[in-house]
Amino acid sequence: MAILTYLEAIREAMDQEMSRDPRVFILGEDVGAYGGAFRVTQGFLDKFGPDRIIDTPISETGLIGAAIGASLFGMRPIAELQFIDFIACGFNQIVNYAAKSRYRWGGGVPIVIRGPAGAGVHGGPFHSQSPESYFMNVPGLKIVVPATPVDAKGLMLAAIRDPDPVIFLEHKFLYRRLKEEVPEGDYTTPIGEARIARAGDDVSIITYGAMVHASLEAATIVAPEGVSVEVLDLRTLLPMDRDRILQTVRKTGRALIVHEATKTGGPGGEIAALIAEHAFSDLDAPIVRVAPPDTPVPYSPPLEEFFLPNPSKIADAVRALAAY
Amino acid sequence: MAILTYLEAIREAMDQEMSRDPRVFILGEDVGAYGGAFRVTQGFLDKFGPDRIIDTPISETGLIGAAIGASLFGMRPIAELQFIDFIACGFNQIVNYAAKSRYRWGGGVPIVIRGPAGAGVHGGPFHSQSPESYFMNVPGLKIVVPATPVDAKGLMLAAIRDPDPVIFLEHKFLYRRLKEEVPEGDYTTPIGEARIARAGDDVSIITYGAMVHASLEAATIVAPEGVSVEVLDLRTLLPMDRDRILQTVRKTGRALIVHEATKTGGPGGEIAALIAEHAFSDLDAPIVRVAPPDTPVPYSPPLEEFFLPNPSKIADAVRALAAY
Amino acid sequence: MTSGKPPADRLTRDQLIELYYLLKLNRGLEEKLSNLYRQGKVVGGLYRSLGQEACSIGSAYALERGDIFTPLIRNLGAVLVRGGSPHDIFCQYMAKADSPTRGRDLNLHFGWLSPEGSMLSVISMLGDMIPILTGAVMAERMNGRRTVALTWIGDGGTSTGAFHEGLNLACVQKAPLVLIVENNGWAYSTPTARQTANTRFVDRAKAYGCFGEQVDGNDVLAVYDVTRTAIQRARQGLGPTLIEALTMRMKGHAEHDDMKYVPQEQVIMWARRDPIALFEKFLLDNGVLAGDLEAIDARAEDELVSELASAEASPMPLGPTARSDVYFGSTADDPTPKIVQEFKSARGLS
Amino acid sequence: MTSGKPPADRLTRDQLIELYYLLKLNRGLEEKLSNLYRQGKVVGGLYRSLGQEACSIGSAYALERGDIFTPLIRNLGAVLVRGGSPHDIFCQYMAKADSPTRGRDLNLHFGWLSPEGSMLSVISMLGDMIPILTGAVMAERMNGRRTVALTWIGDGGTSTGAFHEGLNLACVQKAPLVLIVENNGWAYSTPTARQTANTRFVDRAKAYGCFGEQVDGNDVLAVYDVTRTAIQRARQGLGPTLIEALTMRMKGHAEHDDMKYVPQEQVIMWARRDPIALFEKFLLDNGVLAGDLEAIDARAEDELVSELASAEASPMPLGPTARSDVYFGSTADDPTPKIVQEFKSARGLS
Ligand SMILES: Cc1ncc(C[n+]2csc(CCOP(=O)(O)OP(=O)(O)O)c2C)c(N)n1
Ligand SMILES: Cc1ncc(C[n+]2csc(CCOP(=O)(O)OP(=O)(O)O)c2C)c(N)n1
Ligand SMILES: [Mg+2]
Ligand SMILES: [Mg+2]
Repeated sequence: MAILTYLEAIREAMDQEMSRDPRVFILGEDVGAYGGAFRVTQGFLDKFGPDRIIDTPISETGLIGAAIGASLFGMRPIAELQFIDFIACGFNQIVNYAAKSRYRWGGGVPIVIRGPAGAGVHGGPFHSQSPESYFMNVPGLKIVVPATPVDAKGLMLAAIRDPDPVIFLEHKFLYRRLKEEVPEGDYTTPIGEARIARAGDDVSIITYGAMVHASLEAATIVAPEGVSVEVLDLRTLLPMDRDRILQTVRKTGRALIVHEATKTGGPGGEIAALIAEHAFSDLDAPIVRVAPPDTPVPYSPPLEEFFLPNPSKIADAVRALAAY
Repeated sequence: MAILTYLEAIREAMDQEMSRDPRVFILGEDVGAYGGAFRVTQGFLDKFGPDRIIDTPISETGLIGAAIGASLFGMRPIAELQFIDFIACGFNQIVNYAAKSRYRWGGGVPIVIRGPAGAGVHGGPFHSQSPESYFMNVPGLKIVVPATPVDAKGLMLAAIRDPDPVIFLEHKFLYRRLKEEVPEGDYTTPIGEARIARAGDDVSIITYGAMVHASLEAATIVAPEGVSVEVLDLRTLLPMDRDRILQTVRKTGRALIVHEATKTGGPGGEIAALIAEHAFSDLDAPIVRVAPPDTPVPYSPPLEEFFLPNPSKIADAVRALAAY
Repeated sequence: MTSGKPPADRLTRDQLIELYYLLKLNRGLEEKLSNLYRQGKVVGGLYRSLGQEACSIGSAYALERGDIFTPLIRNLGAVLVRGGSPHDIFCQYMAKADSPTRGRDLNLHFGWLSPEGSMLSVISMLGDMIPILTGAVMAERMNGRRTVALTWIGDGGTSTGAFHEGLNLACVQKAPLVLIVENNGWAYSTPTARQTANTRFVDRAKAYGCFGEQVDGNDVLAVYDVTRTAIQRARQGLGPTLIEALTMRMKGHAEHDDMKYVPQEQVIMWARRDPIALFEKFLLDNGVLAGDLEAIDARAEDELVSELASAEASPMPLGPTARSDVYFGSTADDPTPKIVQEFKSARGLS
Repeated sequence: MTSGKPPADRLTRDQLIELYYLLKLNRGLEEKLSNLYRQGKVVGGLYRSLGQEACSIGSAYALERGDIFTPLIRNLGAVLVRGGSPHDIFCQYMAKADSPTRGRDLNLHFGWLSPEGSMLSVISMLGDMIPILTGAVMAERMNGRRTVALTWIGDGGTSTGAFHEGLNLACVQKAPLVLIVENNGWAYSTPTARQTANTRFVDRAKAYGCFGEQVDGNDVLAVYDVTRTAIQRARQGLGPTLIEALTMRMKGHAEHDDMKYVPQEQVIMWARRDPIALFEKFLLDNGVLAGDLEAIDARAEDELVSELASAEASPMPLGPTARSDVYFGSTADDPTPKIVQEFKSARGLS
């Protein structure tokens, strides 16, 4: 096993799958000669050639549309968005064509739409977004949010092989900050399966993406205080792993939801609703959400820090829940 | 007071406000000579002239962008979308410019984006959508969902006068099916205030739009069985009237959420989360959602009927909750 | 830009007759749909291509085995040319269980994928099919196939961002795409002069760096010629062609629309240029046909009658079928709350 | 299409010197930003307009009182021309509390609304400002004002749907909009030849039915002339002009980018055509200036030094300010869960 960063794990997954499966190709802005704004596809142009590593015009509707069309003819396109924020410019193709095609007429759309998401790097309102909520109410889509290099690779391999459209949200804060041993070979992390990142008995934290790490830190902070925290890393938002969410809440009776999307209307609502319907009698405390305030993502470091959840904010909520 | 349909009430509100306030103008596809696909702006071209009733090219990004620009220069534009489903084509302008402008640099964007939403008329997957969830996690936007002619007029007047961008979802099923006495004069229905459509003690139904009427019917169905239902018509989804939601749930201890948006990731999640955090100790039963299955809106009448919530499905949920 | 002997000269007598048959089938089918609409049997709106049939039939007739196309709402004729059955179209409009979409989507919103040639299902959002078809033929090219894609866009649809992004991408990729701008003068109630400041849509070709042609959209052979040439160029790898077909929408936007907003003279002028009448005259003048038109009309009518009969016999779909196939091989969960299911089973209710 | 005596001939000596001063101020400011970037004081990326300064300054200089503009990331010079202060720009790049956006947004993502003339804040999504500015001047026209709007778009940005929908709308509305396509050969690492099949962007004008001009983007007076003429036409109600300004991006896309992908010859060729050197030569050849350039340079340097000093002295914003003004006059709720607030106050914690 090699030590890979989160970014390298994504690169390795695409590299291995492109080597294995000639149907896979990548299109996006500056993915070729430049290797992508974050260098995720570095070296791909030389290795796979311009027919499989396609620099497109600045046209999110165009390139996502092209990915859809190619997928209907047997290909497995990966559409890179330079920043995930630009997904808003191709929104219509995703929600109205890709998501509904199989249901309407049987045309399956096995595409991956991937790009750097999330805040913490002072990118400002248009380079820091968490767009998952745009798509949570769109049947036909899958949304994947890896938190670790191992899952980033396994989920990317699963996403490319998935018969349906997958939105793959890469957290740019983790790209180079997170390293771990990643199996060299071929493996997939099943889409739709959450993972217990830390086992515990008193409080369940249900989270995903970069917030998994903040939650794990919070768990470490409160452990000496005698509070045992279980951290559930959802890994997939759509479809959501209801069973594991309910399992951990039934076990602890206390649910804390943490996400980087702003609080109102964020994915936490769906999670809370699942719990409040299906684990109601197991709850010993209110369901609590820790999430940013309802504002755009501000740019200046002190503002962004104030905006984002962090271990101490999460630890506070854990303490309050445990004491409830 | 005159008897007006839901559609006539919207028309009257825009007519009165355009007569009162020269800053108000309408732009959209076929809003002029044709008076809009649903004839909501019928007669406006003759009355207000082509400078204030502007037929645009088929360009949702263009016309919503133009509305934004005009609003920054003192106007109060109303952008009509021929069907709300096409809002996906102007999505980026809404979430990235309109919603964030005031916060970023102080440029307020007082626009109304309105159009026919909702199912029940066999419009198929692209003329029946409930797009509210796209925007529930976008700070800076307001989302209004009138259920009655009186509120349709009052909320339209409030929306036009609101200093911030308002997405005004008109339910096309109600356009001509719903009539009531509507005050002739000038009045506003405050954005952000829910309304008790029916008072009751045993179960709270929290809903909006066309589902308000299905819920009221359900309440009538179960009344003879001795179940007293309170129906809360949210009227606004963003900002949400948390106080009234919590009030009714604290009163009945039983919460049923009903919406026409599909279940997973729909606005019901946010409502459930609010209740599960703030009214936890008042709950006597699980929080339940009645909503369509997670599919596109199917076209054929039997399929659409199967898809949509209706009074009997809602009544069943009320009975189950009451008996819990 | 077409040069030399026009392709239509190479059409056999049988092919000319087939074209005539298809034009009649197209119009006859739509007339039957209008009747069904009046009888309230059409679920939703009905969009006619009256007066524009040549744009769809002349162009689609130039496609070859394996080629891809996507019809817009007024390209019903193209569906017939490419082997779509009147039965399927009737079923779509009546939302029947036997419709290709099993009642899930309406009118021409269906399609098929086949080595013989594919029809990609359109969606309502105008312009979106242009990048999608571009990707489709890029994929075919990657797989060493010389497949060409054909689609249409209205004068109004050219104003969409998807039109621009799609055509620009197709041109820079030299994708084998043929795009027909069907300029019928109106977008719903909006005349082309309020749609764009330059209503000569063929002028767009130069901006994008592709071939451009303008053609009389009511002359089925001219449409065939120009499309055929564009398809051959595309297949040779020379890139897209934008064809502006000049025609007129002779009915309202949809059946409910009386199009009061259209000047009478415009309608009268174009009525004199009905594409079927023009082609009939051509066939008679050139001795391709003599008195045997009625026989062909009768054949079309017979086909339509039997196809309609079987379509009318089709049942409506069953509600519960609405939950399948949102994702591959899966069925959406029953949204009925768990406590309702428990409550009912406890009381022995279903 | 400009005719007769070019407007630049009517520029006074003081105006020519002011143009020179602004060019120097623009370049000097960016050089200071590069230093700050190397010192790690710039928060986020730094985007230079080195070699393109004339495109921004020559064009913005043609605007008049009350006119509207939106600079893109490389139009820093236009901000200076229209009265934006180096202090504000330094503060934006350093994410300071005194920046116009109070640290909420970055670099040139700010603006102001004033009867003197407005700058609308750009957003990152390319193309979006074109429909927005179209609406802005439509509003001004409704209010009887002859305000003109000016903005820029890169060669890459022309591929966006927003560019198309916005320009088409502006043209059909005959809106007083002047759009400069700043063709600097590259969109990040993508050459124009992979951006579009026709890299002569001025050819787009005809497609949209507006005026079109091509200009040497490194000749500040030529840019002024063509923009001035376009603005006058727009003000007379003759509609938009698309101006293609030919120039070259002499640095990477952003400071981190070594632009290895750019052929050396291209850089060398354009280095000989530096817009400031060219204008300096013009001023000297025409006796507008003699040896007094240093004095002007010094004046620019002095201004920048003091503006930078005050910007560096500005504090960073305080976290809690981040919650205000999402909606008019309101502050976003504190997201801290209620039970946390209760828990803390119960224990006397803050
Ligand atoms: C993006 C988008 N916006 C709005 C509509 C609603 N709409 C349906 S058809 C139509 C007019 C289309 O006119 P045109 O493109 O000229 O085609 P024609 O009807 O003349 O064949 C409009 C506005 C749509 N389908 N797609
Ligand atoms: C809609 C959209 N997609 C992608 C991006 C990311 N992006 C930022 S700048 C840039 C290149 C812009 O090139 P060009 O328009 O030529 O402007 P230049 O940088 O050359 O001044 C890209 C792709 C963006 N800003 N907007
Ligand atoms: Mg048309
Ligand atoms: Mg460029």
